[in-house]
Amino acid sequence: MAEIPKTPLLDELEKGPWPSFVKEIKKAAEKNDMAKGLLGQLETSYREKIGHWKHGGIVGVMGYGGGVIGRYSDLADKFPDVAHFHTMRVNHPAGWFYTSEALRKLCDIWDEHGSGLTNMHGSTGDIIFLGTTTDQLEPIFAKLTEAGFDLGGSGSDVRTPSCCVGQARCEWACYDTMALTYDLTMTYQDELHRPAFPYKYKFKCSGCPIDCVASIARADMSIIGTWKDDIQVDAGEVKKYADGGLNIDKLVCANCPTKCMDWNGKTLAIDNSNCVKCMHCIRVMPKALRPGKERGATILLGSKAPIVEGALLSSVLVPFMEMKPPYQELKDLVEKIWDFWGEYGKNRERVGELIQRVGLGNFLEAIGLEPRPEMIRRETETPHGHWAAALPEAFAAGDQEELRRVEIS
Amino acid sequence: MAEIPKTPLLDELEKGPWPSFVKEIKKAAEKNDMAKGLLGQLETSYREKIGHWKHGGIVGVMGYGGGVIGRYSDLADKFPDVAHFHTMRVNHPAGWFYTSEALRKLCDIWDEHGSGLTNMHGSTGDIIFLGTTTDQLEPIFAKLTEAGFDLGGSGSDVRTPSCCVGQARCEWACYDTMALTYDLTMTYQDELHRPAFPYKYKFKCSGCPIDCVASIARADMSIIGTWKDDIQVDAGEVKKYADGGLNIDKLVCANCPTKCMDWNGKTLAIDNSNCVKCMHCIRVMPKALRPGKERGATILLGSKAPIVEGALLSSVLVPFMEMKPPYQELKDLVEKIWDFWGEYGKNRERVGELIQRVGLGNFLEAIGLEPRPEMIRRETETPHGHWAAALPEAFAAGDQEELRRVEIS
Amino acid sequence: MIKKNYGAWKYHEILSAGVMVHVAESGDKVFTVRAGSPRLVSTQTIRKFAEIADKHCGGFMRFTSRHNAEFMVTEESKVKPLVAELESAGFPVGGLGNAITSIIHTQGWVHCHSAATDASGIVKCVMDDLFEYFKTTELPGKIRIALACCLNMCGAVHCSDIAILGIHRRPPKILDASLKRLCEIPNVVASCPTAAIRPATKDGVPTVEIDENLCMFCANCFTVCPALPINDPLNDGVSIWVGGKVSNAMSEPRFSKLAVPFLPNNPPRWPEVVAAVRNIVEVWAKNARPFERIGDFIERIGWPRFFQMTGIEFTKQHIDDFKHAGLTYKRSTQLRHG
Amino acid sequence: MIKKNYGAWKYHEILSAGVMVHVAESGDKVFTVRAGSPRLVSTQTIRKFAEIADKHCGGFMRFTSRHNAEFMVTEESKVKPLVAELESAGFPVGGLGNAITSIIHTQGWVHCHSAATDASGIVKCVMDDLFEYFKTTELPGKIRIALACCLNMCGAVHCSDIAILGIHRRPPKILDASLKRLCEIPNVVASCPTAAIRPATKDGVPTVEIDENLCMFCANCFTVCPALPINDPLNDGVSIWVGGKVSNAMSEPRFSKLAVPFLPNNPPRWPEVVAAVRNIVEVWAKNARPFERIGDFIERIGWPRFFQMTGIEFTKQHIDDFKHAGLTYKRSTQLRHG
Ligand code: SRM
Ligand code: SRM
Ligand code: SRM
Ligand code: SRM
Ligand code: SF4
Ligand code: SF4
Ligand code: SF4
Ligand code: SF4
Ligand code: SF4
Ligand code: SF4
Ligand code: SF4
Ligand code: SF4
Repeated sequence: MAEIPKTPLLDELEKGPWPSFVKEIKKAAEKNDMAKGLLGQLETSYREKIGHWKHGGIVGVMGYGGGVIGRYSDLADKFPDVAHFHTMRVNHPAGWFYTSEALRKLCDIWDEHGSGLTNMHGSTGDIIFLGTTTDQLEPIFAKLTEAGFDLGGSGSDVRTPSCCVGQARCEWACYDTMALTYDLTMTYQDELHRPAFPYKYKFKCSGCPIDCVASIARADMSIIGTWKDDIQVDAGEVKKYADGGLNIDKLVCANCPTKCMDWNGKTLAIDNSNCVKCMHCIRVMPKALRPGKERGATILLGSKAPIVEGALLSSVLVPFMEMKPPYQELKDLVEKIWDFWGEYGKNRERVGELIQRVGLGNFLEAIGLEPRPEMIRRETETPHGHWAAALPEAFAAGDQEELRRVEIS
Repeated sequence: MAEIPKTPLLDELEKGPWPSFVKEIKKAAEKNDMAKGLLGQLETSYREKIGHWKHGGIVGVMGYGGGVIGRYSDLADKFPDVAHFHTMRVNHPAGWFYTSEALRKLCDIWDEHGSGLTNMHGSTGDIIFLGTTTDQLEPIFAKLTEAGFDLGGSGSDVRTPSCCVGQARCEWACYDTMALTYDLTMTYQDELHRPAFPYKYKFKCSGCPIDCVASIARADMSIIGTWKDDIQVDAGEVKKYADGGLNIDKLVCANCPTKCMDWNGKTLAIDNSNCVKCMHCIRVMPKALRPGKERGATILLGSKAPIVEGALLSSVLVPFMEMKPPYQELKDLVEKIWDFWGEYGKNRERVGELIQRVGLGNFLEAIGLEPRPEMIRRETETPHGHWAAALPEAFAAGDQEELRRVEIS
Repeated sequence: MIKKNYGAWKYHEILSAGVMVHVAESGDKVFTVRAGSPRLVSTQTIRKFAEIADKHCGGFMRFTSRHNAEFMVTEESKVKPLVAELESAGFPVGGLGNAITSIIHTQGWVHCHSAATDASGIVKCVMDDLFEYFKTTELPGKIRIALACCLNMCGAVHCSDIAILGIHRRPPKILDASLKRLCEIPNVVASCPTAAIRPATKDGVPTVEIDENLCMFCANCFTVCPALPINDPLNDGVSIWVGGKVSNAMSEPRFSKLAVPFLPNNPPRWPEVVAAVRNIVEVWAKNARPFERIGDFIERIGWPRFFQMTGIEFTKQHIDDFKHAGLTYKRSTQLRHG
Repeated sequence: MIKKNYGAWKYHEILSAGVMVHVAESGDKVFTVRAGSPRLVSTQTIRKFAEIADKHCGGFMRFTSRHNAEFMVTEESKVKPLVAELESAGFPVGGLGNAITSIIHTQGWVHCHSAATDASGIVKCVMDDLFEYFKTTELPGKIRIALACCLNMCGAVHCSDIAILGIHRRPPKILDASLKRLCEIPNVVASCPTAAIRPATKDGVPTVEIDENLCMFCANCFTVCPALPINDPLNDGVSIWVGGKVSNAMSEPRFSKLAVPFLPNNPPRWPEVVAAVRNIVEVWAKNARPFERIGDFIERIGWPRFFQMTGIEFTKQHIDDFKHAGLTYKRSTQLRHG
């Protein structure tokens, strides 16, 4: 085995209280040459202030179109151990819950066939196996399958759905995020493994409007729990908060976005018809207030990073949908969207960009949804776009011709 | 003289409590044939639900490029009296103040040479002489000049500047709007009468942020009074309002857009450093509160109607400028803007559209103003536009070439 | 009096519908009486104004930025006779304070070739109907109505509490025979904001063609070229926009938004337009909090509720499809349910 | 325990830095201990986590959506030994409640070909520096920091309280010789959001040319074509964005806005970036009201004041020039003066 290279710059990153990724690479390097190679190449990057990875070629496992990111060094002669350094994306268990057994199994596989380095987890949520060679892909895949794991997505397919901890440990979860995430992952196996879309498609499930999985910012489809009826109030606990010194007027009511709460020093009145389920009052007084009982989710569409047409947040498609297995209403909607996107989406056009290009009105028509004012944030409108919109669909042409009198001399 | 035509439809508009324009046309028709023709043609429009005016040709008075709108009927055979029916735009006195003498003088001229119908006033603010023939234009113009009146703008020129009543009768006016309007009208006589711009250019002057002349919505340059120092407070009068039953907490403080006011039941505290001069508190308690003493105006640019690039509100160019004769700073700014617009503006491109096309940053550079955060409303930003903006002006190319290591195999 | 106290006014008070007083630092007072005017006035009427000014106001008067007539007197005792004279001459006194004042408007069929509807006629009908609100000072706040007879929007209606806007709904007709003679084809092509117009040749004559799917009926091409008439008795009509404002008081200036995509031209009394405006005014008058303009009110209750309360149907037409449209999609879960 | 009370949790309380308890309807309690992780972890470390889970938590653990490790116990007495063991193994306990938690980040020079900066390195330096805030629960509210090493933004940083974003500042280099072989020219041309790329022929070989004035250095062309390398040691670096958020609590989700247009890549400790982040955190920590995220705080005081308080210079780079830019111009007189 080669020696661990000298890394004076990286060594600086072993200092300080936050856990050090350099220490982690060094740990792996104690037993793995690829990790040594990575240390050497990364030190070079630190010295030269530039990355040394080349564009990936297409690598993968049989029958799957996604799940592996090919990666090659441009300093292969200096660091032959990382000449090939592909990552594998492994679909994580919903909510990122593990048994120690499962963790050890993953380690065994990866110690045998890869660099011994991982990300727990990648930004999309996968377990990232960081660095291996092409010949190891199939053996790894076989052992993962055996251990009950599967690959995640990459390329133009469904990406590994992810969710917040939800009902497993959160009192605010308005539906079972982990169950839905598992169901979507299973239902859309084909779409996950065989890239056939115009571009990637991400699902993220949050149990309530707090959105602990940042679904509204980074999922093509954001499924965010909410409720329809009244906030559940425990008046006794409200009083305890007040007695405990909480300034309910200033910290709760005045911060309510619709000013629909009123505290008269004794009772808390909520005009639930104007509550927009922002969760603020509930998070300030979790013992006293809870989401209502008629629960479901808001379905939003289209968030993404800035390339090409600008960063997007997801926008409201269905203000409220029940979230009960088998989630048929949701799946019907998903499939209608995919049909339309598959037919009209341009190469590398995310669904959010498509909607902007064809217009939300036309998109709704195509997928068979009624337009609703909840879909629109009118503060940002300028009174121009509507000239076209102000046109009722179709008019019988013809008869007006006669009436027309404008003659140009 | 012809008979007054039968107008059964228009007659319906003589009913009801609001003063009737039909009665006005009939009054004029008692002594004027053009007004009779107008009645007849308008009745036809009411019957057929369509206008009967044709595009105007170019008509005007000697030496002037603007001020007259040519208008011809497409029913000239039926209504020969309005075959030609041009309007003249007459520059109004600042603040629309008249002596009875001036009014009678205008009537005399118009009764002699036109239809006897006017708009007091047009939307831009002009006195509109509604309906005359080409041969009457020069005599009217001569008599107007003699009476101390001048034509207003039309076409691609400066339009008649207008202003709110300002210091003449309003306690909130932060500068003398009437004086500025008069000064601008006089200074830019040439630009008003001889269209040489890419398109129209409107000035509107409001004495304070209440903006009673709707300057921010419909002027290429909006000059809106404001102040820099503290709101003047008469504590005694505040108390009187409170004693009189005004809920200061709810109606004043809670409506302050920056929540920078605090009423403890006795005194009103204002954090003036966070006051955005919205005028709300002042308009609720005009006896107690007044704008500060260090007064001037905010200069905003670019509002317009929707055609072509979308409706615009004016946007902040100079957050605060002193407004004292001879208004040199303002005029220097105006002229720099005109220079740039004249050179780079496309045909029929308003200055607000030009700024959007070239970008505010470049526009500022061109007219020599520093960028300031006051110019920007960041709530509406998406994090895309900045990729380009994030680029410092210029880099020495060259030296980096050597360091580049990315080689494609 | 005005000259003497120029720039030295101290405060004002609204005394009754159409009457206010300004008090100067010097203690001087000026009483203003505001009277409605049809804006389109004959010289007879102007002479009448002059006569009243002479009789009551030392020969002075002014007009407001919304085309009302204002008469000023310096003693309270002179207010009553002045009001009486104005009313009896047919000029109702009002429109001051928290009231509905005159409707800003444009030419319509009276003088413009572009008009998709009449201006003065609708204004007359709506003001007749809302007259009670001209005569009050008790509304939650001010309310500004404006009308423009085509998208050129000479009334600058785009920031009004309620905007009445004439619209076309068919592409222009192309008068192939006269087009080349009357218009510069490159200018015509360039005038179209949606690039719907292309040069073409028909029967050997140069003309243009219009892609009907792209045309948004803005009439900008007609403005530059008379051979593209767009007026159309069947399909022209009126749309209604709400929630705009100009003043910076409390909230920032904002654009009006589409409420009713289309109402027919139904002269002489436009009952559909009158009813639609009244409906919106009443929902606001009953439910708004003090100082809330229509837009502030809607901002607080949310657009979905506004549609619910007014019974106006939300349709595809309400969804913006201009190039900034994406910014108008609702990108949060802050929604009212049930 | 979690299975038993699944969907039947009643409330939670934050007990100390990194420790909270959830109480179920049944009265059962679960105590969660959150520990920081470098995300890039060796199998040794994962085995260590498994060992701790076995020893303290019946063999279970989880990771959070921000890559922290969470360990759950059902008795309060078990919390202290668990915390002690995690700390001694080098995994600091904290990041819960009103604290700074781990920085979401991406690959950087560790694994990506696109990176304009390193990811893990900057994150380590910033977290070392802000460590006191990981160990507290006393900040005005939550603060979320994220880093992405290029505009692809795999960290989805665009809605973060503070976003650290790697940027390029030069157009791609064109490797004419290999371009035709490696890339589909029409795809390359189509990939450019600003239409800066045109097909061209050099020395008889088909290639592309790039209009340097149009290029905004987004690297999208490089993503589709390896023959357009854009990485550049001199001109690559970091920009800083502030005020974004994701949650719907109080205010709606919003994008981060540009604060610092450029800071150099200065490995191994990136002192300029560390100082810039700390400065922003401190201005917020000292001046924000309870529950105000950075964006809420700035919204209240206004951007001009934010620039003043942080001493960050406002430059032309801060003015948006993308196609929606007009919507970002301030269109009211609501300004703070003096
Ligand atoms: C590994 C990971 C970053 C990480 O360190 O965690 C990653 C890494 C890459 N992303 Fe990503 N993305 C990762 C999550 C994301 C996310 C976040 C998310 O999914 O929540 C985003 C933003 C959300 C979104 O989808 O918009 C994201 C937006 C992109 C984009 C821009 C897509 C767009 O529409 O704007 C690209 C460019 C592309 O697709 O060509 C991209 C492309 C890439 C590529 C494949 C580089 C490329 O241009 O081909 C990167 C490979 C790096 C490598 O060598 O390993 N990656 N990428 C994340 C996946 C791990 C996982 O599966 O768990
Ligand atoms: C008379 C008047 C309406 C009225 O009844 O009051 C008017 C009438 C016309 N306007 Fe206007 N505009 C009038 C004030 C306005 C205003 C309001 C203002 O100035 O405060 C606007 C909106 C603000 C603005 O400038 O954007 C306005 C925006 C337009 C536009 C659209 C310009 C744009 O950039 O979007 C056009 C179209 C054009 O210029 O070709 C236009 C064009 C026209 C034309 C000349 C029609 C045309 O296409 O050639 C109209 C002639 C009507 C006629 O036959 O008399 N008019 N026009 C107003 C002028 C009277 C006066 O001088 O006092
Ligand atoms: C006379 C006039 C100025 C002029 O030079 O002609 C004027 C005069 C006054 N305005 Fe105004 N405004 C006048 C047009 C406007 C306009 C412009 C417009 O409507 O096109 C606006 C902006 C409207 C908008 O925001 O869309 C305007 C928005 C206000 C406001 C703000 C109302 C709000 O809630 O936003 C106030 C303050 C208030 O009333 O609370 C105000 C207050 C005032 C005061 C009290 C100012 C003062 O101290 O003298 C004046 C009498 C009040 C009244 O009418 O109730 N004035 N005022 C205009 C009368 C028009 C008319 O005949 O009705
Ligand atoms: C464990 C985790 C969910 C998971 O499935 O992994 C989680 C768990 C909880 N979140 Fe969260 N949030 C988690 C990521 C998020 C995210 C996503 C992110 O940061 O990328 C957000 C959105 C951030 C944003 O808006 O930009 C998030 C915004 C919140 C908020 C809203 C804070 C705000 O002022 O906007 C609350 C409520 C609060 O704390 O007041 C909250 C509250 C909670 C509660 C109290 C919910 C509960 O009753 O159990 C949980 C513990 C609180 C804590 O961390 O202080 N959680 N939380 C995530 C822990 C991440 C970490 O390791 O630090
Ligand atoms: S998103 Fe809501 S339900 Fe999910 S963990 Fe966060 S607070 Fe709980
Ligand atoms: S959830 Fe939000 S909107 Fe609803 S009452 Fe509570 S604070 Fe107000
Ligand atoms: S804009 Fe201001 S100064 Fe002018 S009249 Fe209106 S309130 Fe008075
Ligand atoms: S003027 Fe407006 S911002 Fe200033 S203190 Fe008064 S209400 Fe607040
Ligand atoms: S709005 Fe249109 S139709 Fe009406 S006057 Fe102006 S240009 Fe003519
Ligand atoms: S009406 Fe407007 S959109 Fe239609 S062709 Fe003419 S200019 Fe183009
Ligand atoms: S942000 Fe860019 S450089 Fe970083 S991992 Fe993603 S694609 Fe690679
Ligand atoms: S870096 Fe982006 S803007 Fe520049 S040429 Fe490539 S794709 Fe176009």
